[in-house]
Amino acid sequence: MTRYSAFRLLREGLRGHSGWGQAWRSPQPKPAYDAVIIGAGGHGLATAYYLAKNHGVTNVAVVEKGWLGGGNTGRNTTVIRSNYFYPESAALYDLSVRLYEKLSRELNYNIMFSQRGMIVTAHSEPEMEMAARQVNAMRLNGVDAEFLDRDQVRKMAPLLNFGPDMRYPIHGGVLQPRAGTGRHDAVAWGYARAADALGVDIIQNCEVLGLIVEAGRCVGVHTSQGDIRAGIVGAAVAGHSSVIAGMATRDLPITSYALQAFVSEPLKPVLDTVVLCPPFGTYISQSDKGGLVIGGGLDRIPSYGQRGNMPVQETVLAGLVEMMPALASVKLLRHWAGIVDVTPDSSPILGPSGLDGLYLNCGWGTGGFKAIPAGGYLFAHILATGQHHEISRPFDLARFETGHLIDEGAASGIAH
Amino acid sequence: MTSHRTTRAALIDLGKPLRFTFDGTAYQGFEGDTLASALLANGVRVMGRSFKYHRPRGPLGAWVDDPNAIMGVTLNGRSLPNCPATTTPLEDGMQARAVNAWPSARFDIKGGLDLFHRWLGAGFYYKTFMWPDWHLFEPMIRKMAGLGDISRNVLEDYCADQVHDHCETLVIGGGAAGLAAARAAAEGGQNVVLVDDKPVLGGGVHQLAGVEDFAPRDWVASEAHAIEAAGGRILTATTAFGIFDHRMVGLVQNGPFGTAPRLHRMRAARIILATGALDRPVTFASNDLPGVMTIDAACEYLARYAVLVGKRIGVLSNNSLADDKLAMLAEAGAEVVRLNPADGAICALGRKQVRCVAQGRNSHKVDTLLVSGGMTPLVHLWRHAGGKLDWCTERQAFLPGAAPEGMVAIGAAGGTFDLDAALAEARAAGSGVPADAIPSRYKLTPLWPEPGSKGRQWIDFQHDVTLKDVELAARENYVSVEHLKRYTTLGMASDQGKTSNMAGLAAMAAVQGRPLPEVGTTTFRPPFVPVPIELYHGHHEKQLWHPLKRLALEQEHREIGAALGEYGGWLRPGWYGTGDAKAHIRQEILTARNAAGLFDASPLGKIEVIGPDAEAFVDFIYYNTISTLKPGHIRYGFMLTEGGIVMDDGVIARLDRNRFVISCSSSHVGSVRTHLEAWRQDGNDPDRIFVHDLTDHWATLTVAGPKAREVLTDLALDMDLSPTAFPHMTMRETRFAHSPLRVARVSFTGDLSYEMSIRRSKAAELWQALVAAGERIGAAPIGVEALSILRAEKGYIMIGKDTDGETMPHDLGFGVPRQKKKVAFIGDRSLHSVKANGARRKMLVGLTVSVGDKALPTGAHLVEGTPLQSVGYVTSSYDSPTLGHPIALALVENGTERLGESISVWHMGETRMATISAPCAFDPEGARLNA
Amino acid sequence: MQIFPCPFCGPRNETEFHFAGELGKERPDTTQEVAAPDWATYLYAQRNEKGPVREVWMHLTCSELFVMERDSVSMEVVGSGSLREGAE
Amino acid sequence: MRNDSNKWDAPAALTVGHTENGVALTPIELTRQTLISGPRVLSQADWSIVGWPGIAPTPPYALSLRRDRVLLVDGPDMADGWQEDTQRAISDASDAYSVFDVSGDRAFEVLQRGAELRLDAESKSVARLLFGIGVLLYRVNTEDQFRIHVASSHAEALVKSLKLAISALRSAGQGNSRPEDALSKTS
Repeated sequence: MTRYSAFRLLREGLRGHSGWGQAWRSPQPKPAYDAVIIGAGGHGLATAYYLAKNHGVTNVAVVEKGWLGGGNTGRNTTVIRSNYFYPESAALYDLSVRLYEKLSRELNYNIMFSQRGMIVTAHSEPEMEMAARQVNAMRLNGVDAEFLDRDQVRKMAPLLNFGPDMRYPIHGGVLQPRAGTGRHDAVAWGYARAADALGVDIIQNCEVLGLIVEAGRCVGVHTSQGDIRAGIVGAAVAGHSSVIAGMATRDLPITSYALQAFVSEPLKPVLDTVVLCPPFGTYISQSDKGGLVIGGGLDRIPSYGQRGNMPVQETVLAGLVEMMPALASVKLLRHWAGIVDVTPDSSPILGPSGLDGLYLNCGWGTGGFKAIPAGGYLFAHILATGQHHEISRPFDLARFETGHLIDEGAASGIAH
Repeated sequence: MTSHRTTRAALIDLGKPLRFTFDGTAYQGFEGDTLASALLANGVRVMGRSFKYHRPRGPLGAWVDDPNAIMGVTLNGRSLPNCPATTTPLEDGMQARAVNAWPSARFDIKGGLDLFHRWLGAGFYYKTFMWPDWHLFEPMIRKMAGLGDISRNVLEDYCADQVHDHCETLVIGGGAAGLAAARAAAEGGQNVVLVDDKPVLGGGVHQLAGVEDFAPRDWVASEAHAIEAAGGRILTATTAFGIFDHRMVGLVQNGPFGTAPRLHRMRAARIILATGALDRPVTFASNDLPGVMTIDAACEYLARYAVLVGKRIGVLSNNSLADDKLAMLAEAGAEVVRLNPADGAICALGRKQVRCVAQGRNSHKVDTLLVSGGMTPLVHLWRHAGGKLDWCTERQAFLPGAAPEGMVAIGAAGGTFDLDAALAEARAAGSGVPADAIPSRYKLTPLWPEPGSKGRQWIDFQHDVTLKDVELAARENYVSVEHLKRYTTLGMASDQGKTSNMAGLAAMAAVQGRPLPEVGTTTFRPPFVPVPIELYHGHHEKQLWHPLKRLALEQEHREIGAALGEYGGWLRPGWYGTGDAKAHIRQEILTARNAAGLFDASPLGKIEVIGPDAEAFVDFIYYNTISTLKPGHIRYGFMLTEGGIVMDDGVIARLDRNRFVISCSSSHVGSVRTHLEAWRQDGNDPDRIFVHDLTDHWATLTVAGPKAREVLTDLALDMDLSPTAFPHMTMRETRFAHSPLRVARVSFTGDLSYEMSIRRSKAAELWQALVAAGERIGAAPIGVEALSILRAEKGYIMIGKDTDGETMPHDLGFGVPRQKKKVAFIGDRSLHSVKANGARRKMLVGLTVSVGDKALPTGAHLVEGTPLQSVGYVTSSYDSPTLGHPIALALVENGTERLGESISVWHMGETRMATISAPCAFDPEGARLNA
Repeated sequence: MQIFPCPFCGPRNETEFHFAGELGKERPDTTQEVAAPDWATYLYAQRNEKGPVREVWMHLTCSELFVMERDSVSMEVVGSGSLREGAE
Repeated sequence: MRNDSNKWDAPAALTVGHTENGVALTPIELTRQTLISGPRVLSQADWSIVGWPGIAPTPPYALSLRRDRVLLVDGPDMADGWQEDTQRAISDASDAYSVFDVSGDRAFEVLQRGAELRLDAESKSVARLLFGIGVLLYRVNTEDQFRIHVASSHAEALVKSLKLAISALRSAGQGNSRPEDALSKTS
């Protein structure tokens, strides 16, 4: 691996950048690996990286139907945060934020985690009471949180509508100062490059067509590049988790929906933080390039079509104009959609699939990007040890039988 | 002055001169100009600076394809950022400024950045800025990035009109093919709409010497008239920006500068795509110099705006379409120097504009260099709709392949570049009568980027992506087309790669030695051109955004000084009176406790369940057993989700054997109605159960307080009000003002209370009677805020406030049906899950504080252990005027087993103590309730 | 903006409809013992198929609960039928 | 605590008509509206059944709402509740809906701002969403007189939307470029 640094960049600049090596190889699949991970998105690549780094399991293949990082990792709105209510969620997502904070230097790849804070606004007295409940919960969970009044919100996000005819007047909000955004592609590329350097084979354009099941155990995958046997198989395929589970004739508590995102033309800086206004169902941040990155709620129709639908576009964007009317004339450059895997409690599923040898990392719904380091870290632990990590245990599939759902939306009204 | 206005007849109105400025300098143009054409007419070449290196740039294209000339424009006090000069119609008084340049595009102080370009290549930022920390570098980078600046002021009346429309045949593109197709379709009797994104129809037709023996303008006019005469409609200045599911086409219709465009949601049974093709730029050293332009753009400037882009023009073309066009330029007075691509790579020379073009050892002094690398059909919309693309080797382009249902591509959009063939194809598509295809005369020699060649060869002009960047991406194995795009940012600029994507693909193909089609294309995403966010917003604003429901008595409440607010989707009186709200609320509570409060409870649900199976149905719907309820009686109960969570609470009354009325919470009426309808039809006999939501028919007025009976007595209703004849939890039907009146003895305050429902149109009469009767005994209207405290004193819950998404009925002290109810009901099995039976359930309790302590903050957590762990939270907390001390409700783990225990209350880092108590703090024996 | 066919009202805009779950969910008889996995399957398990799907939808303006067949990738709607006739 | 009385317009006098751009919005007084549900209400042909884009006759007429429900307009008084012999559930809903007529040459254009409407797409039900609000929409008397029943509590919002749509017709008249306009710019 060519190490990246300012010095190296300086030197390469002087010799036409001829010395940079491949960020990752394009290997042919071997017939067998100790572990095969389906899906070279953020979670799959991070899993491979931590398997190699934390557990010394380097004989690993990550198989990917398309190009690495091409699913939701490369389609999201790049928000990273851990403003959760339940201790179980806080432990999971704050592990992720803490790993993200060190990730650029750990991977030697600048993922541009920019901790400029995230505000969730509150628009009535009852919402302020819920916000207080949320801030208290976060602090008790050991996560940074500040309770903002109207003036403090205004100071941080002056673009918001503070006019008298604002449909949902802003009373205040919850700030997580350590939240922010990262460069989504860089997360995938950084993990890919680091995993590759540790010996992991990342095999792109390799679609899993079926599972190899022998004596009731999953021992590998049939792929478009041939059969690959594996000591253990982990699936991290987000919106397509049901498709993989279907190969094992199992129904998961997952419904796939399109989630849309939007980016505007680049503007000089106008917005420093991430802002989410729940009653409008819209959130926004400004990327380092200057584009406003806009997101909202799920489409209303279960879908595997990676494109958005007009009614939701209108809801999200109209909501944006209501919350920040000065953006009405800003032009939209592009919108797109990813397929997200939504569970009944909007919390992820980590752990055994029910088929011996096959493990799941899925159900992240609309919030998988922020969880990539933790998802990979914990999934690697599960694959390497066959056991849950304390942080992943509550997210086992078994919770749907015991009733121990972790439903953040129901607890706090905070959207995922 | 190299570029200049000629005397050629064009589409501008020389009788209407327009004044404008660019970067502070005054110029003149004409009606019909774009900002770009008017500037070119004035000899201005440098119209912008590139995103990264701040390189001087002039227009490369003449319409939506141009990546370079981006301006902030102000007119009549309205400023819009990032306006493409090539598509912004000129208006009198416009002040334009190049974005990303200061003080001007011509002299930009950041121009020096270009000197450092060798360190700022593709993805350089991924390799550095990691030590000590990204946050150190980011602010500077953010400031450097971005294009235009927005005014933070809100534009008044900037509101998009939004319409729905439909047609049988939608023709997108008003060039030769589009016009001919629309005419044929309209004359064939179809309902046709033709849209064209330019203000003037005709597409590239105006460049031609003639069309079918007509002068171009006459031909365009006659086609347009024929379309309209046959009943077709034509929308100009209207761009189809996206095709969505089920052939819904988004059209943006632009008006004058500064006004919001109109959105047409056009549903088309059939779509004819006649969007034309773009002339591709050619990749060579310094191909970004102002003065380098596509041939097609130069001809458009001449044909539409009478602007000749240069005097001595070098031309490099690899295809047969260039010849006719060159004649037009020569005719207008340009000296044309042709360069043959076969003679080797060319190189443009100059500083802020092209001065010379070199090819091998030859060099030619030119002031303009026109290039054409072949035509790229505009297939964006085809791909939005799910159409496939096929690579055409002859044309060296991706052409529409397998068609989406109901869609066809014609003319240049379909790869048919010859006029006669395009017209024949268009008429066949429009009329549905097939025609023989005319063989293509279009010839070209592939001319793609050559890896390893010298100089800085620009591929994405706005984003400053060069051939070397593509080579670097390949070297580092970012070879997938999406990786290439994302790593180099190629195609991600505000033009979305209209000119750069093909060059980028070709470059990657060449670097890797792969056939171009194997590299693939990136996804074409809407919108085809940038559209203002307002387009999606329209009139759905302010009061019309989730509009509140209005009470029948709103006017009456206003007249007596109600402070109205939003409560559960309704606009309701929060309290009455101006000034100190808290004092008013306190007084209202005391009135309700000492005399009676008059409360407008109209938003309470009134959903009737009617039919022979109604009894069994409500038993299934409710947690509680309802079937044992006698007519005229009322029961409090819960509806659960199948997950066993409390979804709504409220009372249900039995009107007769086959008829119940459900009084659900105000904000849950819609969801309860849907819930009932779904279960009625799924698993029950829908012919024997009917659900009538009559919430809006009935207004509901409540009299609550110890003197409530006196108020009702005053109304002289035909009924016995004595507690024995009309006890708590019963309902009577009578008449008031000749209308049916339902009186229910239910209470949400803990005092004697009558809830009266009357048809909406009679509500005012009843209200006035109540107010008059109330005045005599000291009763007065009370608002929602007072009621919230009154009910909390009694320990009555509000779903969603005092419960959360985990609360089950046994957490609220209602455990019996869970153990005893024999028939199936929604959520029953979930009430016995491991978690439902678990030891640490959060249960509803009250909290009391020491004498003299302030009320607990709502939202505070109850904590235990080290480190502190949350075991619950305060859900409602008030100073109780009735009791003279604070009260609170809370959800606490195992709460009901811990009555009397002391517990820590934690809020924003501070801890207080409270004692766990029963939720009901007022009249726990219920003497006042049953009075 | 999709068009869904309500079996009673005919084709209507998608905004008038609400997704009510996959077809084929049968409520266990809860007056008998229901094993936790069976209840969890009833409550939560989804086929979530990629491609042709059969789902239950509600047309909110007429409250009709009906079965719709469509493709979850192409968004093409194949048809719809009354829940009373079409139940599995 | 907020007092939003001034933020929300006092309910416009819903009893007063409004005419602009040749389109009239007129409040309508009906004597009775009755919800009638039952397995055979559509086939028990006591009244003429009105669907979309049907033109209702002189009252009484029955608006077809669902497979098993009609709203009887200006019908006779009936007792609320379950009618065993006819198998009908009956409720007086006279005040549940406010009623308006939108009429004029361009009335349909106004309505098209609120929904994807087609006159050539028949529907058995008159119930639909208009400007996102549930309404009953059909025609009375003539081709361009549209009648709307809207839940009384939402009448204020619907009227506001209709008025905005009626005034938007003005700009639409100017914005729709015709080829003459487009080519008149040529010199």
